[in-house]
Amino acid sequence: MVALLRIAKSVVFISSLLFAISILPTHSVYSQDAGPSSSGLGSITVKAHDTDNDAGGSITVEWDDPGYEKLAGFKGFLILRAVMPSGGKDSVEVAPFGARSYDDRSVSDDNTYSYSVAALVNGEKLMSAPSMQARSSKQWFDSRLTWVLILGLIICGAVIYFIESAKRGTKLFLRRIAGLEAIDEAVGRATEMGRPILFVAGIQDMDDVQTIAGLTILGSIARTVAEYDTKINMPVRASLVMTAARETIKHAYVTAGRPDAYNDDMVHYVTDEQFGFVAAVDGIMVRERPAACFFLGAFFAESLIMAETGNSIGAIQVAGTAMPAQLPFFVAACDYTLIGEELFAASAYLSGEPRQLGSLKGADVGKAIAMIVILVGVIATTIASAWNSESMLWIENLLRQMFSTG
Amino acid sequence: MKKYYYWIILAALIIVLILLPKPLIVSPTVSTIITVLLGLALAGVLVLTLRGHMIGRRTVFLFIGVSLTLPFFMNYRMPIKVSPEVQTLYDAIAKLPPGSKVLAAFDYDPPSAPELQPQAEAFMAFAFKHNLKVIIMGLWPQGPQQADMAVTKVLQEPEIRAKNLRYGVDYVNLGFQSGNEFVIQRMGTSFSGMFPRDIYNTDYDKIPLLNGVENFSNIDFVFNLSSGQPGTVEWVQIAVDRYGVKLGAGNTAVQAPSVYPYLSSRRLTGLAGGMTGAAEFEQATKEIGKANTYILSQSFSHMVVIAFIIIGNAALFVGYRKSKQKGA
Amino acid sequence: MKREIPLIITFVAGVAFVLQYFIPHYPFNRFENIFSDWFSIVGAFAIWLGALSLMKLCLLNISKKSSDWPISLLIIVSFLAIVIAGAIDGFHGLNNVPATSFRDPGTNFDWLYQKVYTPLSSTMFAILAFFVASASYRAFRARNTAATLLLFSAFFVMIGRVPVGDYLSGWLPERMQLSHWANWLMAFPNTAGQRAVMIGIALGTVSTSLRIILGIERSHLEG
Amino acid sequence: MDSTLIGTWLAALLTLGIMSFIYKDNLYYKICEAIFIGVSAGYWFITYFWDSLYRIAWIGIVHEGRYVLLGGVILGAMMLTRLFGKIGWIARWPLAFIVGATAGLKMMVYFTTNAMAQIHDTVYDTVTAFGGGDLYNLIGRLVILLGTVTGLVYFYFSKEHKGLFGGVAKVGTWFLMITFGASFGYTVMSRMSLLLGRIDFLLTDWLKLVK
Repeated sequence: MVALLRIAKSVVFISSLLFAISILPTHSVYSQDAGPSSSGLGSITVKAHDTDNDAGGSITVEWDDPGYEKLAGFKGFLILRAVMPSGGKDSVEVAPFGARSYDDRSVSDDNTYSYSVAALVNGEKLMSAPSMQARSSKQWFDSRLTWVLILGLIICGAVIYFIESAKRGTKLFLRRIAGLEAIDEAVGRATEMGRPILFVAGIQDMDDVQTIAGLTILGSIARTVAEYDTKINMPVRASLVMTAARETIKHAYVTAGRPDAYNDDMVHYVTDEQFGFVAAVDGIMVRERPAACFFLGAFFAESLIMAETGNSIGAIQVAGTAMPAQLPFFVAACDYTLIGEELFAASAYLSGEPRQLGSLKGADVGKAIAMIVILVGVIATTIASAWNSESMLWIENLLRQMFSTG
Repeated sequence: MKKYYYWIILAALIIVLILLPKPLIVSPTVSTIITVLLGLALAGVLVLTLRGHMIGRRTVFLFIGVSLTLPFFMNYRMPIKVSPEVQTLYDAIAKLPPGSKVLAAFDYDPPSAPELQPQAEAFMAFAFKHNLKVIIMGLWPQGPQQADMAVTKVLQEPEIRAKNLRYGVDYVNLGFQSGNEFVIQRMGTSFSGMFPRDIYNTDYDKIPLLNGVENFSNIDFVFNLSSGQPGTVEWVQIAVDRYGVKLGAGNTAVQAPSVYPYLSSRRLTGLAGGMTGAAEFEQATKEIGKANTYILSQSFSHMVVIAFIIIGNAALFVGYRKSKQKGA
Repeated sequence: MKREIPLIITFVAGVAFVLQYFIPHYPFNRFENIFSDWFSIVGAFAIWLGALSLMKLCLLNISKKSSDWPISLLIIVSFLAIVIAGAIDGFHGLNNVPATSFRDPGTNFDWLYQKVYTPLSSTMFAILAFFVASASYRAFRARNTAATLLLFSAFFVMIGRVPVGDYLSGWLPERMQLSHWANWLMAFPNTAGQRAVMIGIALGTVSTSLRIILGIERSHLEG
Repeated sequence: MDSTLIGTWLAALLTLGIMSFIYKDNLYYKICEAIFIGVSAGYWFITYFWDSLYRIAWIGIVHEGRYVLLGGVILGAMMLTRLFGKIGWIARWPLAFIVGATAGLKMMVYFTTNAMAQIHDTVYDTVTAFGGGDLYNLIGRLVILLGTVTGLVYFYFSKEHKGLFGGVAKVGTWFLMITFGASFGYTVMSRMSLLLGRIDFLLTDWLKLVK
């Protein structure tokens, strides 16, 4: 793990290096005034340059309109391209009304091009002079994402810092989350009653972080289950989740020293169909009458069908999801609900591993930044607009620039 | 023996229903009487609850079933006021000049059809009547089939039939493509890369309507009907945020609240949410369809749910008073 | 080695997919597309595991003659019915010019889908209406401050979003009407709560993802 | 009897079967459930086969020469090693790849679109409201500001919810409750319409009682 962390650090270093390289100029803009054209309106000025922040194969053409668009009989601007040094002109596209720029995505990075724009008026082509030559290229960094990178590095850095310091033995304080004690309590009750536990890790596949969070909680629960020798039943909706869940439970049984008690059929695939899965889970609930139901992962409309059926059989229910739309149902129908981020935090809490807890502390830094930015942003703007304060205006603009993502 | 009673009653009920005269519509007077009876039954439940008899789930279920079914037989229409978010959606669509290319993304499946299908039909009818060119696609496998149903239904309207719309020229169905939000992502560079062929296996290049449609920059408006993920959230996050398209959406009522933040930050142009949104959208586009029929049943069932909430709280309140009296 | 290789794969894949977000240069710009293709191909292989697990449990029930073995048989029969229909329709479609899909209207597969799959799926979804009603009856009680707030905001939105709300409050000025209050609740306090949850989820995802990439969270990879 | 009529009857009987579950679990429901599980599992099985294995992998590799897709096929084949006890551990590799890629991908997407964009909108919205002067909007935006910040305080794990901090966190939970209530209230409506769709099918298409 130390090695991995070392690699992580070098990744951070390399990415900052990449960032530094990327803000160096990577392309030039050529432009040239065109000669006078036949209409009385003056000439169209055309600029062509490599399209920013892309994977190459695209040149951006920009032009201004001296007033052609207002003429009756104006049909549009025709964009013409010539391959340099000697190639003939071919027309690329008629730009839509009102457009003043066009991304030509049909170019090759190996050629140099020159563009001209013609106003189509009453069947006449009023040509501009050709632009200076341009060549498309690939960029190594999307400069629009500079602030994303910086903020991302700060937060990831905070997470890694706290993981490291927790590993070195620094004591970190974290408040309790209601509902986590309930998990052990629920497993205990199922053992007493001699009834099984039902676990549903959401209905998404492994390409959802919530499913993974659900599975890590499953790991902790399964350890208790293995120690108490309770039965666990886990229907799944996706085959990949089935494979991963089997690994998780098997590991828990091995850790608890009872590998012989593990059985692959504890986790079983039902169907990929959302409501077919629900029909089956409901059937399992009313027939097997589990004493405890866990719903931890990504849920959609089925959340309430399951939670209400569980409620009708009198099971203790613990739910957790990061789907904002489903939280109300779990809050209404379950005994304990892990709300949003608590689902992600729960697995770290349950593991009790200092490194895991450290990562939560890192995320808290992110929340602190969010709160400060929101408050400072609003206060700065208010002052800026009330007293025309230059420095506050500067803060406002900076924040706006930082947090705009597109 | 008692076990079979229910089945016999159910079978008898079905036979009676089959033999009933059709269509079965009751007069406004009878409708009023039925409504009053339903109200009385609820009052009865209230009295029972106040006396300390909590009613079971099944009674609640029965009331819901009855309150949803009865309005189907009533001949009555509710007046509807168009909300601002539906109005902005309508305005955005109505402002499009004839010939504009609209991408209609159908990201839902049959269970959500009651809410979204009326919107789909109203949208299609409006688009066809105003000569908008519609490009249909789906991120959900069943989406394009739902679109097909809506198109087939709308094409039978006399005004639209008279237009002699042609597939491939006035509308096209690109079908379903798997890959969730990645599909939107990839469409940002190339539609044809993601949809090399339409739903009838015709090559992208051979479809006249798609001539010159390379990516989002050739699309004037995107209308997304969504009931979950992938859906409106992904369209906002990728198509709007990264490619700057203009997006309007029709959502199920469940999905709508999570989309509201985007509406208030103006990344989403207009939203029709749930059955009310559908009825309002029908009203705005003047394409009155099923949603306006459903809304009466909907209102009835709402009243029943609200009545049950009031009953539940009355019981709680009485319980407090009793426990206080005991304490004193 | 059995334990380290998966962790290294996770780490490399994770870092590569973080980097690709910032790098438009080839081949990073292709990563997302490749991942989506690979993921659906792996899914297509994995579903064999799932289907076999389902069949195994059903066959086990039948061979043990457990009480509901005919139900298990019914699962196998309906599974095979639609698989065979889809396979035949699909291969048949390949020979047509131009090729048709197994799910085109008119195929047997489509008939099963329309007449069996759809009504079952829609109805299962629809019985949620009953559960919503019984959940509200039980859960919306003004037991404490939090529950009272939940109750009130639900009440306003419910009544404000149906035409009846307009009847009840139609005599008030527009800004005071129930539908207006419902819209206000949805647009402001609702947005606020959603945002707090969303920002929290985002940061939770970041820290969980980092734990996964760094190999701290790995229970799904150890068996 | 034509196939449409049989289909409608079949659909109606299956609909009633599933609905019978709300009364209680019974044989009729069990039969419908079994058909549902079998048909839907088969549906996805065959859909994966044609859409992923055939349309993406086979056409992609054999007809279009996109050999990069072979990587997916290899990972998929590794999944299947699960079936052969001894070398089953190889199946962890594709799992490790998918989990790692998901973590990297989702981390950035959530960070930008959920965290950064929402922070930006909160600041920006409040700012425009101050400029606007509309009291209704202004109060609303201030509510958003208050709710977002107090809500975040609730999710803050590093400090015990006591004293002033605890009070602020409490206000945060109130906002969460109002949000949940509003979502719930909004949802009740949607759920009713789903059932409406089924009742409409039974009354209109099957019994033909209403038009």
